[in-house]
Amino acid sequence: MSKKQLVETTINGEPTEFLCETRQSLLESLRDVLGLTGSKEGCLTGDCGACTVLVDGRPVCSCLMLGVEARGKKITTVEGLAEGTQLHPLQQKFLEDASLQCGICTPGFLMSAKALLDRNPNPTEAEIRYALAGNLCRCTGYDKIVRAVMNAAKVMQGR
Amino acid sequence: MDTPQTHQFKVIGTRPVRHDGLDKVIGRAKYGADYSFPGMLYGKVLRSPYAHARIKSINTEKALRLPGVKAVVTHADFAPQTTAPVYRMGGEAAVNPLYLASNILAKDKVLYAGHGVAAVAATSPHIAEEALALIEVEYEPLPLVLDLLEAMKPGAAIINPDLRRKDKPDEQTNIAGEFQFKRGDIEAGFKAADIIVEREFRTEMVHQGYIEPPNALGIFPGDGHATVYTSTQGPFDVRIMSATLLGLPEGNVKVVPAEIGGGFGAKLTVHIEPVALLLSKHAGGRPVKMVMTRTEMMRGATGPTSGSILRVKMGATKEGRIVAAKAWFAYEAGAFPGSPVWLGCFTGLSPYDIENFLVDGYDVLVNKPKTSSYRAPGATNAAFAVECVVDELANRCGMDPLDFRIRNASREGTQSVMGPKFPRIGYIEVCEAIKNSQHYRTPLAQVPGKYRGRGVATGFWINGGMQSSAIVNVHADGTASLVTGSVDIGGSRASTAMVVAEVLGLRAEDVRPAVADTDSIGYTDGTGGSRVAFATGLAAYQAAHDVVRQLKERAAKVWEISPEDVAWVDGKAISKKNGAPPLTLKELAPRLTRTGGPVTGRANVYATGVGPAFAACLVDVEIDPETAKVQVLRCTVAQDAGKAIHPSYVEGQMQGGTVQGLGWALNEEYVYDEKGTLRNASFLDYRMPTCLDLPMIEPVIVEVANPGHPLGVRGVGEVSIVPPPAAVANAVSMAVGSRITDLPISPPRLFKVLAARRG
Amino acid sequence: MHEFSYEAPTTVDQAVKLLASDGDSARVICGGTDLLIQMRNAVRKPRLLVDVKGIPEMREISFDAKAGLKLGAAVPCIEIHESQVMHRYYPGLTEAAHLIGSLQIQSRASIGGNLCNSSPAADTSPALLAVGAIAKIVGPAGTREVPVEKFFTGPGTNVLQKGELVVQILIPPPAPHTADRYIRMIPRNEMDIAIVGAGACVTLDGDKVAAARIGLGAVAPTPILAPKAAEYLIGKKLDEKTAERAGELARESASPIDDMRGTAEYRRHVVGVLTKRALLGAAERARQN
Amino acid sequence: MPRVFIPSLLRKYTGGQESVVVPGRTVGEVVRNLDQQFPGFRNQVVEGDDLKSSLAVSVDGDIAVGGLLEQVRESSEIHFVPAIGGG
Repeated sequence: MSKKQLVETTINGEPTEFLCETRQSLLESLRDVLGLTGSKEGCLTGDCGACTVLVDGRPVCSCLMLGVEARGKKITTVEGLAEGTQLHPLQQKFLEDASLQCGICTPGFLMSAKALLDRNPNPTEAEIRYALAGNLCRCTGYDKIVRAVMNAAKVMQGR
Repeated sequence: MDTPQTHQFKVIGTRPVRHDGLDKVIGRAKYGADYSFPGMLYGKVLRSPYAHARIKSINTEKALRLPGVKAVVTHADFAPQTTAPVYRMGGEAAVNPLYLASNILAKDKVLYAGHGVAAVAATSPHIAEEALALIEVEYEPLPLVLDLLEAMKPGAAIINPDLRRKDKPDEQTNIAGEFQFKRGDIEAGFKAADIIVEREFRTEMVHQGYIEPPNALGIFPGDGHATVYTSTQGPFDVRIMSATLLGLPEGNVKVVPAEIGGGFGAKLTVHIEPVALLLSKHAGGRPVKMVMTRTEMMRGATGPTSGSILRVKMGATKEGRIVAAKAWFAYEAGAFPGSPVWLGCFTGLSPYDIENFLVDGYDVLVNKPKTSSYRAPGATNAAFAVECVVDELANRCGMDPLDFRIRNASREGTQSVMGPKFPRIGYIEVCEAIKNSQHYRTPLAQVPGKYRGRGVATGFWINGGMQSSAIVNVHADGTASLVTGSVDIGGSRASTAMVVAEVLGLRAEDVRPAVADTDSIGYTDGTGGSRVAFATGLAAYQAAHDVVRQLKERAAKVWEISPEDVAWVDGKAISKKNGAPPLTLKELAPRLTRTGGPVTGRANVYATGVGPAFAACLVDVEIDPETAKVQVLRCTVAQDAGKAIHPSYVEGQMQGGTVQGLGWALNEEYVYDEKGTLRNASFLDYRMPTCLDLPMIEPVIVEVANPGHPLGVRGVGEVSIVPPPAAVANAVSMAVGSRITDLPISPPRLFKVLAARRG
Repeated sequence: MHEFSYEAPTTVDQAVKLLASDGDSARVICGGTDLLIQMRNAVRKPRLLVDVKGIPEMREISFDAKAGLKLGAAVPCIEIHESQVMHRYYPGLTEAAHLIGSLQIQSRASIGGNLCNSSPAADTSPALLAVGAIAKIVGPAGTREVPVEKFFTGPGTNVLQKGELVVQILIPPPAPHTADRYIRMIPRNEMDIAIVGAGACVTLDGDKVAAARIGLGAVAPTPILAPKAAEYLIGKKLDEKTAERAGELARESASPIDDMRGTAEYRRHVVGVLTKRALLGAAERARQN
Repeated sequence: MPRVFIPSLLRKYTGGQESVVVPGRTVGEVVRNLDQQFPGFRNQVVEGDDLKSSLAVSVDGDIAVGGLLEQVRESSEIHFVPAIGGG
C-alpha cells in the first residue's frame, strides 16, 4: 500500500512527473516533493486559501486535493504566474499598492485573483470581494488587496 | 526650527516598492516551513485531551518501535529548570523558565486541553502522526475551572499548588497577580459627579489569527552548537529561551529568522523551537522540522489573548468633565501566570485627564491555554469597557462623543495612569481628525426595515523602545546595505532602509536591507511593541550618521582639508573651506579604497524617547432586526504616527489592526465545552473577517512629531486594534437603543439583547 | 494521515466493484473537501478511496422538459452555478451550490458529496428537499431511487449500503409558475456553516399557492421537510402575513440544539425568518415563470 | 531632591504617602535612602543587585534603561512601573 504512485501532470506549463504517496496532498506534493514552496500551508481545511493553485484554470485549495488527483491536469502555482522576468499585472500592482504585509497569504490571493480576472476581466468591487472570500489575510484588512486587483484589471484592460 | 514636520524629505514620506516584495509575489521568499535539509525528519507533538489531569505515566516504547520513528521526547528531556527569572526584551521582561518548559511539554500535570505531553521525530510527518497514537499516557483527571469568576472564588479547583494568596500565605489561589493604580480621592470625586455610569462588561479569549502556522527547524548535531530556523518575531528571544531549556550557553544557539507569516505578538516567545532542537539531539543530530496544525495552535500551543470581566464606574459633571473613575479588571492568564491585565489597567483610562481614579487588576489562572501577547496586549479589553462608559457619559451630558473626549483629553504634561507625565502626544489631534473626516460630516442615513448606528471610540498604546542594532555597509558602486536584527513582519525593511537612504542621499532602492541571524548582528529585541520603525529605525539612522561621519573624513582627505571643515548637507559632502564641488556618496564610494578602505557604519541603541500612540475609530453599522446580524457599512480610523516613513505601510497597519478589532467585536471568540475542549479550533468556526464582510477601511494619518525621535517617529503597529470593539459596541448600542456589554456581538448574542428589549 | 489505496474508475460498474471489494473500508472521493479533513482528523480511515470524478454520467447535467433534470453527483458546484439550465429551472438549488465554501471549494465540492457527507447543515440538502430531488443509487444489487427526504438517517449517516454510490440526482421538471429559493443564516457573509438554512419551492395557480415544499437545514439531526408549513399555504395567497405564519409552523418542525455555532433559541427564531424570506423569494420568482 | 512616586500597593510601606522626596544621584541610591526612611521598601523593589524582574523604573517619563544605575537629577520624578510581563 505504501508504494508510491507516479503522477504525470503539467505544472506551470511544463510536463512534470513526480512520485508521491497516496496520502500526500497536492500541496505536500508541490512543496515537499517538487520543492515548489510558493504555495503556503495555513490551515489544511480549505478555509484560508493560502495554498490556492489553479487546476485546469479553476482555483483549488491544494491542501484538499490529493497529489494523485493531479494526474493529467494542468496546475498553475504562484511560481508560474510571471512570464520570465515579466511580472503579471497582479504581482506588479500588489507591489505598487503595498498589498502585502507579512506576505504569507499573497500567493493564494494572487492565484484567486488571477482565476477571477481570467473569467471576468472587469469585475466590480463586490465581485472581487466575493472571489477573494476564500482567502484570509490577517495583516491588511483587505483594503489594499482589493484595490490592487481593481488596478490590475484596469492595466489588463489597457485602461 | 527644522522639525520633522517642516523638513523637506526626499525619501521619507514617499511610497517606494518594498525591497522584499518581489520575492513575496513570485513565491520565492523563504518562510520557516519552506526550509529543507538532507536527511530531515519531521516532528509532531502529542497533546492532552484533558483540561486538567495528573500525568501518571508516559510509555513511549511502542512509538519508538514504529519504523521511521527516530526520537521521542518528553519534559524530562529538557535541562532541569527553576523558577528563577530569565531576562529578555532587553531586561524589561522576564520569563519563568520552569513555567516556559512546563507549558511547552507538561511536567507532571496537564493544565489545558491541547497541552503538549510528548514529541516525536520521524522520517515523514504522517509517520510521526501515527507514532503519536502509539504513545501511551495514563492520566488521572482532576477537577477543572474554566470560568474567570469561579476561578477567583475560595474553594475553586487549584491549578498551580504553589501560588498563595498575598494576604493569607497559607491559602492557595488562582489569582497569580494583583495590580493597582490609584490617585486622588475617589469618594470625593464621585460626590462631585452629576452623572454616574456603572457597567460590567465581558469578553472572551481571542486568537491572533496569523495565517502561518508556527514552525521550527532545529539542528543540534552534538557538538554543543545548535541552529534553529524559525518564523519568529524575536530571534534573540528564541535564542535565550531555547538555550535555557536545553541547558546551553546562550551563544551556542544560533537562530536564523525566516520570513514570518504574521505573529501579532504570539511569535515573540518559543512554542516548539526547543522541542525541534531536543528531537534533533535525540535523533543523532538530524535536522527536525516542525509545523503546527491550525487546531494545535488554536487549542493552546501558542496562546490566545485573555478573556476578561471589566467593571467600570465613571462620574462626570453635567458640563462634561470626568471627575472620578473606578475600574475592576480581571483577565484570564490561562494555565500559567502572565495575562496583560496590568497593561489594561494602565491604558484604559490613559486617554483622559482624571483627577481621582482607582484601578484594580487581577491575573487569574484558568484551565485554558497560557495567553500570549496580541497587538497592544491588554489594551483592547480595557478600552472596550472604558470607551463604552465614556460614550454613555457623553450621551447623558448631551455632548458629541468626540467633543466630550476632547474636553477630557490627556495632553502633554498630563500625568498618565501609571504615573509619568506624557510627552507631546496626539490624542486631541486624532479625535479632531475623525471629527473633520468626510465620514463624520456625512450624516448616517436610515433605511426602512434595518437598524443603523454610528459609533466612535479611541485607544491608547504605550509603544516600546528597547534595544536594536544596525550596520550600514557602503558598496563601491555607491549603494549601501543595511543589516538589522529586526524581523520584517509588515514592511520594516523598507522603512528602515528609507531612513538610511534619506541620511545618505540615496534612493530607497539603493539601500538593500537584510535581516541577519543572531550570530551576525548585535542584540536586537523582538519585532513587537510597535518598536521597529522607531527603535531599529533609530539604530539605522545613527548607523547612517556613523557612515556620514566617516564619509566626511574621506571627503576631507580628497580635498586635503580637515574633517571639521566638511559638512554633510542633503546627502552630499560640502567643503566649508574651498570651493570644491560637493561629493555625493556615489562619487565618494569609488574613492574609499584610496582614502582608508571600506566604510561600515554601526549603531547599537537602547532606545528611550518612546512616543505614545493614540488612535480613534469611527464605524457605521447596519443590523438586520430579524436575524440580529451586524454589517459594518463604513469605517474610518485616525492614528498619530508621529512621522509616517512609508505612508502605505502605516495605512496598512492602521487598516489591519482595525479589521482585527472589528473581528473581535463581531464574531471572534473561543468557545469551550464543559470539559475544557475548544470547540471552534479552526478557521471555519473561529470566524475572522473575510473580505466580503468589510468595506474599505479609510485611514487618516495624523503626524504629531515624537520629540524623542530625530525624525519624529512613533510606533504604528498596535494601537489601531484598540478602539474598534468599543466603536462597534457604541454603534450597535445606538442602533438598537440598548447598551451592549458583551463581546463578540455575534447574531445569537445580539438576538438575546433584541429579544429582551422586545419583551 | 493513515495509508490508503486510490483508484479512479471510469465506469459506474467498476466503481461499484471497487467499493464492494473492500467491505466498509472503501469510500468514494469526489471533491474531497469534507472527506480529506475527516481523514486528517482520523474521523474516517478508509483503506481505499474510489475517485468517481472520471465517470462521465456522474459529470453530466441534462434537462428534459418531461423527464426533468439529471445532475451528475460529481459535478462540481461551480459548474452548476455556470449552467444556464440550472439557473433557469432550479435557481434556489443553484444558489445553494454557490454558497458552499469559497470558489476554491466550489471548484471541487459536488452536490453528491454534500448529500453523502450527510451533514445536518449541508447547504444543498434543504434545497434538494424543496425541489423533491431523488438520489439515483447504484450498487451490487442494482439501481434504486431514494427521495432525498428518505436518504438521511442521522448526522453524517444515510441509507447507502456496502458498495453503493449516488450516481445522479434526479429532479422532476418544475410545473408552470414554479420556482425555488434557498437562504441561509451565517454570521459572516461567506466561508461559514449555516446556523440555519431554508429552501422553499412554490408553485402558483394565479395568486394562490398550488404546491409548496420547504426544506430546513441545521435545525434537526438531519435536513428535514417542514410539511405543516407547506400544507398551510396550499390555496392561500403567499404574502408577508401567510409567509410569516408558515415560518411559525416551520419552527414547530425544527428541533434545534445549542452548539458553538448558535443557540437552539436563536435557531428556532431564525427558522421562521428564513422560511418566510425563502417562500417570498420563491413566489416572486414563480410569478415570473 | 528627586521625587519618588510610590506604587499604590506599596504605599503601606510609606505610611500611605503617594510620593516621597529623597536624596540620591542614582535610582539605586534613592532606593537605599528611601529604605532608611521606610525600612522594608527596598526589598519590595530590589532583588540581588537589580530591580525585581516584575518591575521597571521610569525617570522623567522615560523607561530608565540603566535600572538602579540610572542617574537622576535634583528635579527628577521617579516611578516604579510593572515590567512587560509574561513570556
